[in-house]
Amino acid sequence: MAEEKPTGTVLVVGAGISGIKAAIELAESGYKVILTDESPQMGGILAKLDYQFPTDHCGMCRMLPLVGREYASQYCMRKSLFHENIEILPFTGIDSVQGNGGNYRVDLRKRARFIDPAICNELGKCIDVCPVEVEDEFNHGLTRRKAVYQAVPHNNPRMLLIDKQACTRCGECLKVCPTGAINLDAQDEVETREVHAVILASGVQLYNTRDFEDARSYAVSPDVVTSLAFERVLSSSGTYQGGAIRRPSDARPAKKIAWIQCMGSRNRRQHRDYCSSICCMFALKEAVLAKQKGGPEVEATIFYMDMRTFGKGFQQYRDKAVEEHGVKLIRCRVQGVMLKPDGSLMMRYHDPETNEFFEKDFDLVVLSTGQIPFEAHRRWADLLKAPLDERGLLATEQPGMVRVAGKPGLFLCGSLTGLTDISEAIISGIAAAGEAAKFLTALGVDTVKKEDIPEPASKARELPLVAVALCRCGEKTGAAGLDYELFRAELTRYPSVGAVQVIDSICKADGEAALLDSLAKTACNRLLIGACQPFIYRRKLKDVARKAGFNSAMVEIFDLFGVARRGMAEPSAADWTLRAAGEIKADIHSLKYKPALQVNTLPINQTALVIGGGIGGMTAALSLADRGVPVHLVEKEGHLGGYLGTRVEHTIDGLAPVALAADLRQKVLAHKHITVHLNCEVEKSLGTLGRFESQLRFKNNGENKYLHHGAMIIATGGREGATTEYGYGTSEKVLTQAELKRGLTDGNVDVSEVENVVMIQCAGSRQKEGRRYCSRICCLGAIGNALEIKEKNPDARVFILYRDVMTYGFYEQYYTKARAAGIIFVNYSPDAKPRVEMAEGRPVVKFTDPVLKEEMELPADLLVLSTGVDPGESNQGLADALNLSLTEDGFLAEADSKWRPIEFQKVGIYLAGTAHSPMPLKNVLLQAEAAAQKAYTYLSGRELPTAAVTSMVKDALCARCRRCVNICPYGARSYNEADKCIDIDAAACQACGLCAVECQNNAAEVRGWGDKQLMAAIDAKLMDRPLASAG
Amino acid sequence: MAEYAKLSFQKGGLNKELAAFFRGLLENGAVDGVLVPMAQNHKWVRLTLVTSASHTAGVDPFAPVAAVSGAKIASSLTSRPSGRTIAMVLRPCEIRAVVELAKLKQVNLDDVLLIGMDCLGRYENTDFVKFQEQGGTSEAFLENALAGKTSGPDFDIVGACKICEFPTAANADLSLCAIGGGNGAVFIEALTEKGGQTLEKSGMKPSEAPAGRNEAVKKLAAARLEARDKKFAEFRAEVNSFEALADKLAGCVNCYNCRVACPVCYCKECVFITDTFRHTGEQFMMWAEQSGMLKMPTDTMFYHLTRLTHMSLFCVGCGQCTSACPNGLDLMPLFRTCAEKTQARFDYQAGRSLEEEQPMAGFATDELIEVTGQVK
Amino acid sequence: MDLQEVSVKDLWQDVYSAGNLHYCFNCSTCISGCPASHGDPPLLVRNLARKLILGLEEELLDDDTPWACVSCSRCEEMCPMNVMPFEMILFIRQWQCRNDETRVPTAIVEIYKRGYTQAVGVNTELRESLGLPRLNTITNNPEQLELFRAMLMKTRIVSENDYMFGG
Amino acid sequence: MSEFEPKIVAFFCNWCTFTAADLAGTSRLSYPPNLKIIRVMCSGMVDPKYVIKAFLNGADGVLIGGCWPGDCHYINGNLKARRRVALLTEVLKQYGIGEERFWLRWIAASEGTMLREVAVQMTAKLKELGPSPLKNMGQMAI
Repeated sequence: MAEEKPTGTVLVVGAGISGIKAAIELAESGYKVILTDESPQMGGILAKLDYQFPTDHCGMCRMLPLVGREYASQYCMRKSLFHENIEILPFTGIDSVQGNGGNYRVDLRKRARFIDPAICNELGKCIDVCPVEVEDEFNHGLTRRKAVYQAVPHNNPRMLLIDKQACTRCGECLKVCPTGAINLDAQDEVETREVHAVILASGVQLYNTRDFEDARSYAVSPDVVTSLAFERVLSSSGTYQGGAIRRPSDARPAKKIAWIQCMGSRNRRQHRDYCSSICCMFALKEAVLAKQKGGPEVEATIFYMDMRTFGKGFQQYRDKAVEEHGVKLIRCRVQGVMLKPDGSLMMRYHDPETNEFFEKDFDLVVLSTGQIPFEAHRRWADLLKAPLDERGLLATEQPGMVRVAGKPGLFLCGSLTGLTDISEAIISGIAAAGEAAKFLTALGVDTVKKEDIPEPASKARELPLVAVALCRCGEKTGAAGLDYELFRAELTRYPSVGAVQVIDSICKADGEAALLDSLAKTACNRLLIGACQPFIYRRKLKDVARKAGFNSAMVEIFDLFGVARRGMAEPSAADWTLRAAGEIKADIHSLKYKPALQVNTLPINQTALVIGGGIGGMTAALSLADRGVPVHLVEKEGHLGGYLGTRVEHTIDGLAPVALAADLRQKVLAHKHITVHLNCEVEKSLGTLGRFESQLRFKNNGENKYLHHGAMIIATGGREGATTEYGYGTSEKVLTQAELKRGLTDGNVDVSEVENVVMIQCAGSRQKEGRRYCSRICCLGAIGNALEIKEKNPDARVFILYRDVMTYGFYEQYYTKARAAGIIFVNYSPDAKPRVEMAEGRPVVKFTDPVLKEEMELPADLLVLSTGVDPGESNQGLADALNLSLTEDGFLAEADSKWRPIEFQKVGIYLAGTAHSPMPLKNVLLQAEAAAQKAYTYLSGRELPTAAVTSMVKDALCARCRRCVNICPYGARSYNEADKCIDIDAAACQACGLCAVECQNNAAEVRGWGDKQLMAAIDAKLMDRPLASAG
Repeated sequence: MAEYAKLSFQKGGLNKELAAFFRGLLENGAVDGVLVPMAQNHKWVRLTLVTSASHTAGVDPFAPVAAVSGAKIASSLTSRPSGRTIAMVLRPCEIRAVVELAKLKQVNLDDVLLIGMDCLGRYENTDFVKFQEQGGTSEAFLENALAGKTSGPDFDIVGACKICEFPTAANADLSLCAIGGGNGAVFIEALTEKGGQTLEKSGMKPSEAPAGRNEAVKKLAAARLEARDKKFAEFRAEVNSFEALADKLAGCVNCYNCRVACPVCYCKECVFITDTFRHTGEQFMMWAEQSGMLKMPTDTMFYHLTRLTHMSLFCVGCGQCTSACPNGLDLMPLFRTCAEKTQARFDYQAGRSLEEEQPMAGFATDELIEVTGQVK
Repeated sequence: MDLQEVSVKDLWQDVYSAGNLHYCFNCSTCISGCPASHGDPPLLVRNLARKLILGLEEELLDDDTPWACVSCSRCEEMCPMNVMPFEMILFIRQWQCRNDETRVPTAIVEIYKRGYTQAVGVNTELRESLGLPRLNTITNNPEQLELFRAMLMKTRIVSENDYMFGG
Repeated sequence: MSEFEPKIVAFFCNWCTFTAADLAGTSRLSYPPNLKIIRVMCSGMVDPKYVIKAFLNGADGVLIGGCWPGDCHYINGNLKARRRVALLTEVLKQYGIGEERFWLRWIAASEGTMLREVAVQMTAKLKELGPSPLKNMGQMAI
């Protein structure tokens, strides 16, 4: 008998966006996860953002798993995350990490909260009496809080705790605490845990106005806030009360608001010569929100140096902010803010449009603050004895990747890989989880085995007889004030209630035993359990019920205390009890009409199809094949390698695409699990997760091949941008950056004698006609070529005419290096573009110097145009073949740009690389790894159950009108042309019920949310007098 | 492109000429079958599927009766299509119902030649029998109706037709035009490419448009519209509250016949007869005890309000619901007044066009802001 | 203006020797807070740096604005690229004098006459109101003024152009 | 008879509005107990039949709470709910159940205060309007 292999366990440090996503991915792949977070409640920066770019809305619950959804919490993430395989430890630090990959011993320091959340009834009487008031750091000091407080104001459960520094031990709270949950002498607990791998997702410190001296000339009043503090000014759980945005100092409505970009970033003097990448976009978002929430007369002005809108849809968002919302952008970095006697904030700036100075008063100034990464990296480097690279960041195996160099089993993601926006935090989280999963597979550890208790018969057809079990919580009794006897008396009078049991501490062992034997005695066939925090004990209580012979579908759990407490300020015990009894009537009625539910396993074909044989496609294919998944790799051309892999020797950030592609090609062709199909395209693809069928067509001989597979990754890349502007095509002295790069590499562009080289950025890009988006890589490409020219010919004069230099993140150092090498950057505005005329066979470039406002011209020996990246020409064909859609820019439209960036609405199809949008090779590799991990979750050979609660079709009633097919947001319903009926993809269906309402005669119904149940609940809610005729 | 062909006839010879026209369609293979109103015995005219050319003698399309809505027949003929081409002679309201059913995938128009007609109204089925017994003929009815007189001694055309503002057929391939043709002549109008080819193939000589047709149609439609608005105003003044509606529906016995007759109620089985509405004794007692008494059967207003919500967007105002009610409840004004409001809310008109998306099929992010009245 | 003719390559190297002036990405921080930028013509430090980088020697040679700098060094304190703009101003002044003997900055005549560069006396009442001692400025010590003038006369620029300094 | 206490059947979406209700509960924001809360997975799961049934069974008002457009866990469930509410409002308006008795409101998970606002406003509005017209018809579920 194979000796018992341990269950793979991963420690994820930091429960911000990236940490949560990494934890969910690993949990969904069947591994155990310990998710810790320094702060008392999880969420990181996410908890402070009510509105996220680009939809200006919330959406974090779309991070939750779709296919394995019933193993995770199915409610808003502000009520915390729950997943069977994830153990969440908030307020827990890492004291030490011993050992190495495969067996780490980690000392976790569970910081003392001085209030035991298990006992605390969260009514907050202690808060009322606490005399100590301090600044609330969640709202960045905009609001104040007591020494006993809730870390995140809108989270639930509240998880109250005491701030030891602020607490004066006056003991007032002890007097009023009804449950004795407070212990002022509690100590931190240190616990050692064994894990196989560690993912660092702790995030980095943000620039603030207290600890950094260069902020002193700006932070002159409380009305100068950081961008994160401004998010709290916008939030209703911060200081926003509706109608107007109020100044923190005197609560006067703020009508004129200014943003100052690059606060703390792009500053050689302070040794922070990097860009924090996300501040431009969240400044635009905040400006738009300020105008929406502050009223029409709000003026929003952003002072910037380069508006870095490099990502997918970023440029459109900027255009919309400027054109539709009237946000003003001024290219000037102000030297400081002056506080005037009346409290308004004066700023003097130079407006390049009019070339004049202005002194303007603002009501509120927001400092767009960036990242300060070094301290976090150094702390981890010391703790883990891991090497730092020359930039002072944790060295990773390949630049920007997620594997910590020299430390197998140690990964990092989120802003530790460089401050990232939400979508990249999610992608790096998935990629880190993927690498960790690969590491665990190689280690040979096992996934979680479920102790399955057989599911008894559902007895759904029997006359309904409901048993009700009420937990009398040992600790919380006094607080909730429920009069259990009155409760029992009220419930027993309802018809079809078989038995009412009051059981002490149902969550504890003896409570469980008491429940078991009380159920054995009743003839009831349905069970309703009243407990606290049902979402935590749900699975466990259902297992107990199963042991007592109740089918888990026939068991429901309601939040006994939450229901009673809702909305009643100081109710008497009787009020609460009758109120709770009234609420429970609906649950009893609804349970009576609940049908039997059926869980079966997902039919998963354990093969993957990867479309696109470029570096991204090959990386994804290898990542899956290395874990034993058979992969079919389809490539349109006659060779593997893709655009970069066959043309570009080296990139500015140190990657060597041609060499990398050669290595990948060699591994792919030799891999026993990978079948390569060259000159081949996907003609048509039908089916859903686990059951795809694709028709492959070979271009050279027109043959077709049919393939069955379980998941699909699209990595079809893009094309070099085309242009006809600036005289391209009329002289061989006018090249594109790609042509120049090739010419420099293979030598047939000789720069040794050139005198003047002029480069023009955004040729055909970021314009209403032509490419509306920024292709993100051309500034890097131009600077790379310019530096190479200077290297080969130091006397050459190189000018780069640009609109915004998009060297975001740590790429800023290349922009600085280029300037230092003598390359002269000239800014131009889109409505005064440079003009090119031919004179004596040389292109003469005419432009206006933005600083001196003088017309200048320069004859160029070489004019190089940065034409960006066009979407792949096969994108439209592919979208039609797979029933996907394209964005207005012609790239593939992902399911959710922030929370599901590499997935589609239809589950089972994943996306990587330039098919998503133009991106540097580093990001292509990251997305390829993440896409492989998403596919591997279902192709790992594990048996995956379908959800119990899904939609179903009563075929006899179905008129085949297909209204339910069109309305499904997940494409989980399709009309089966052959059998003339509606097919449901049990994996993709999320039981949202839209189809059931669209179908007028209940042919489409969600099992567990049927009309009968809901109508019974409505009846129960409206009955004035109790059901029984007595009284 | 509306081409016309003139079909003149001696007195009493209208149906003979029409029979010849339909026989021509079958003989020249334009269609494999013709669904057309035909006299079945001396009293009744019923929609009949004629497949042999020699059986068209009894056709009587202009008979002022529609025993069952033609749209329901079209649905059963084409929801699982035979693959054969069928010409269907239908009244304007039936064609508008067919347009809605096509969008609901209940009718497949691929192999259908739609033949519309001018409709001057229809009698209730029982009244039509009296009309026949008193020797009434379609020709006579047409003549009188065109002169504005549609009533018989103790009966008149159905309420729905009195207020129907769509006397002529749109969305059809061909149309039998009686208005403006003068006595002794009916015109066949080709409205589509397919219609034009069928006309050519049938050897009919093209003729100029009937002289006074447009004004006559406009005048008739305007008169009907005025009658409609008067009827709507009357009905709305009378039925504007729950009590009034309950009073109006007091005679309803939940026989659901109005749903069976309604062409756009396409569900195979209405939800009100599924187990969702098969209540237990305990539930009846519960409701009764709430206010001390309970009319049985229950869910009457529930049924009508739900039917209004489900189908008022597709209601074409054909009046079959009123005709079908055994207790004489005049449901047509209830459904048409409601349909006017709900269709107007989405700027939609039932039967107007095959391409127009039905309101519940789509949605947009920034629409209907007034529903919640909240701006972020 | 055709850069090909006008621009002197690497002009900045023989003017500025406090590191690499090219680091400047003309972000306008220096000019937005510069007190001398209020003057007419305004001193635009950023523009001077730009002229140096573009090698516009002619324009720079007879540009008087560097002399308007009040040496408050705010630009230097706040310049994110640390190109020491105040040092640059001084380098430009020295370069101008080196390359153009006729260059006598009008400011020197003023200084010779007045004996001071910044008028601090204007704050006398303010100082008294705050109980601060009177400043012993040069205007109260005529003999010091003479010594100062004699010292200036020894400098080449003043001695060679003594006609401008009242003999 | 004691002062008229309107009965409001409130269909709350499990993700946003139900969380706001819990938040209101835990932060002890007292709001009128007239709300009879029924949890549904999405505002798009509220069938017009439920609203009609609620009114026919004596509800004085019906409130549907959903996520703001763009927040919906199911991408666009709330947008479809808005169309259905627009349709049903048109139907019921003609028989005396107007927009004041049948509300659709967007309430995000962190907007506990907004939830109380809506509950207080609706209760006040219905007290002003008086009992549902069904009451004086003396029968239910007709």
